[in-house]
Amino acid sequence: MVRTFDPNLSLEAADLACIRDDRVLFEHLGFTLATGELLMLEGRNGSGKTSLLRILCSIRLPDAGAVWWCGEEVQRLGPDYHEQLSYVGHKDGIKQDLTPEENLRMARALGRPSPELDIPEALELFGLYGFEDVPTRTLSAGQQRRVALARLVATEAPLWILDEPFTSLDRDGIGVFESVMETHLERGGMIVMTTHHRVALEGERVKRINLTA
Amino acid sequence: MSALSTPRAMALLLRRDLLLAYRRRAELINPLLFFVLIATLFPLGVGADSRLLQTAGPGIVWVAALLAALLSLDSVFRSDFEDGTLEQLMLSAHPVSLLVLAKVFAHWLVTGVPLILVSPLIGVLLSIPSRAMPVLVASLALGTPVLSLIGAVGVALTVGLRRAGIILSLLVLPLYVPVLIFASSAVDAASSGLPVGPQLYILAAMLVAAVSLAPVAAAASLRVSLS
Amino acid sequence: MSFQEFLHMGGYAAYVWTSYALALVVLIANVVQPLLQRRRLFAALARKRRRSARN
Amino acid sequence: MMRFIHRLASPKYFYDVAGRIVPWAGWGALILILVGAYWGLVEAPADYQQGDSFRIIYVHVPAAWMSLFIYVVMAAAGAIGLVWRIKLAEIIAIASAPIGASFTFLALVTGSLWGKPMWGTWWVWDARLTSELILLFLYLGVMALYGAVEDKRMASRAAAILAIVGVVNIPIIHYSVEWWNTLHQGPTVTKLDKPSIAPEMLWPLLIMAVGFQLYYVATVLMRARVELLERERNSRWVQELVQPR
Repeated sequence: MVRTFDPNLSLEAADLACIRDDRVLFEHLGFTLATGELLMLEGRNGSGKTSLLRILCSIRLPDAGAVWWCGEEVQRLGPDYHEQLSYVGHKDGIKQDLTPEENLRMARALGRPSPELDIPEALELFGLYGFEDVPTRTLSAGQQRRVALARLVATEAPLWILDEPFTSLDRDGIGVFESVMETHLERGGMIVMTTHHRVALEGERVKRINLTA
Repeated sequence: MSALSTPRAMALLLRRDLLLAYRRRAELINPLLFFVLIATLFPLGVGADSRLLQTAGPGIVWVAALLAALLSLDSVFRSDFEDGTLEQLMLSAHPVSLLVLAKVFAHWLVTGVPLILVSPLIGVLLSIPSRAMPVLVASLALGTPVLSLIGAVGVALTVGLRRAGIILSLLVLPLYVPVLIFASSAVDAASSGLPVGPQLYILAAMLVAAVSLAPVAAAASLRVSLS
Repeated sequence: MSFQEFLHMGGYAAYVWTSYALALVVLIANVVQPLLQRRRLFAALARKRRRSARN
Repeated sequence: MMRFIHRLASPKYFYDVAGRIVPWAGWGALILILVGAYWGLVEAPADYQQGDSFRIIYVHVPAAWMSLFIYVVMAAAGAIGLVWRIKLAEIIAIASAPIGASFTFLALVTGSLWGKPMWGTWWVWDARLTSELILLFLYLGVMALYGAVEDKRMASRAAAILAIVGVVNIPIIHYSVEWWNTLHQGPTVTKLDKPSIAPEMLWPLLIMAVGFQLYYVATVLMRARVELLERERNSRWVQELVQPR
């Protein structure tokens, strides 16, 4: 029996603005995301997608507006909000000198460990079986990306915030990660992501925001 | 499954940083060499008169320790910033200030403790009398953690900058002045056989203050640097 | 007290007058600098406006 | 009251109000400084020990006071800006730094100019001069950090944190330097300390001090206004200000 997340979770943003080097990237941006929904951010390079993701993570302060998690402002929640989210950014966020297993162990220490998958299972899911005890620096870029993505399933967070997760993945890797996202949404998880790939997820649960428009 | 307790996460982070330092152990020796090198250069510059060295010795050891600490500071957050693990730390379920404390402690263990261990050797080179050696070691044991903690705030403020080195020293060195004054005066007093209690107590008080305040300031600084 | 004596400052003229002159320079510099910066900014903004008006 | 604060926090309103305060503070400062300088240079009697060289006090001491005062203001404004995210407080903090640094510089150089006839050398590791020198480094650190970070909003928050760290450290630094001084100097005559001062010497000092305060108010607002324009250059009110329709 697969555990599902609390169905009352929600991520809400209102009136967000981001100004960078006195250029307005976006303003008056808002959305609501409920459980089981995916939010796709689209837009040209430099349209502020990464900045928006970082605002949603609470790494960056918005120049106006606010983000709420279940009705509470995320800046005020702090670690209580971070516990609910996993972020995979431009940078993989893994240590080159550590093995994939050690990297995932640290990720589990910082967040909430997944009760369903242990570390070898998470690595196996991403086709890294047999690589768990070599230094990550010896792996290819695509494999390193897989380690970063394995963090998502090795920990248990309802909200995933992903910045171009498909970068340097091969077709097989893309397929694996799409099915992982599918499972996450079915469990009642939420995803906010940017990508230039066409994603095989469709339907009502996929929302889109175009920042260029 | 709920999140680990914060002390457990801190312990794991400490372990991770020590492991990383161990895997790059060739780099560990550099600040230490720097420390010894400065202490060797001073007598060559000012002359090897043992009376002169005795009066200047405590100050030289401490200035050398200060510079060695400064040199090694950049590594507290730099590599974590570059590979994105710092973001992951900021987004953890634990208070960032405590994770910072664990990181600084790890950094002190691999850069500060070796300085303390070789300091008697430097003391001999600078003709510090042997009765002052315990005080020299004690002053370093109390003082170098303060240097690491204050330094961490400076590094946290400059970690996003491309050329951080010179600015870092401008930010951090003035704040090191009290440690320098009390620590070298303790060693000085000990070599002339005077009581050193007050200086060491003040250093201990600075350590307590730095442990409680610096991680909070460093966490706030990291939040600014990453945004 | 004559003006000569005043300028002489009891033999400390160099120190006293240098101090006051320096104070004057510093005080004026702090007023002039923002004024210059303001002028530069206005010029830059006007340039930008002309550029965007042409397009 | 809250409404007033709220209105003051609006950039355009602040810009206008500050613009109205600047001339008053500026002219007031000019008058007070002129009166203080005249009184100090001409009216006040020469010191029976130091002769006329003591007249440097009327620049040195107010500048030293201001250097500390401005640092505290800068840290307080920085803290307000950080905690309540008030942009204007950030701007006040960062506009204070160069003014404070120049007062610190002035205090240092005049201290040295005063020390030369008194001690016979340009520089003595006197407690106050040493603290002042470290304070100058603290100011320069804040300014260098602000200049090095490209995103100005981020830069002012970083500088604010540094200023707060500095302000916590200033008493410790001051105390340790003083302690160090008594240790190494022995009973040197600390000429810069004046246990008692004749009232006819004190009055010009106080007038100068108030004049410097007003001067600070005027210049910090001038700087803050320019800084505000630069940061808000794309907003409508700045556009209208530059080229009214």
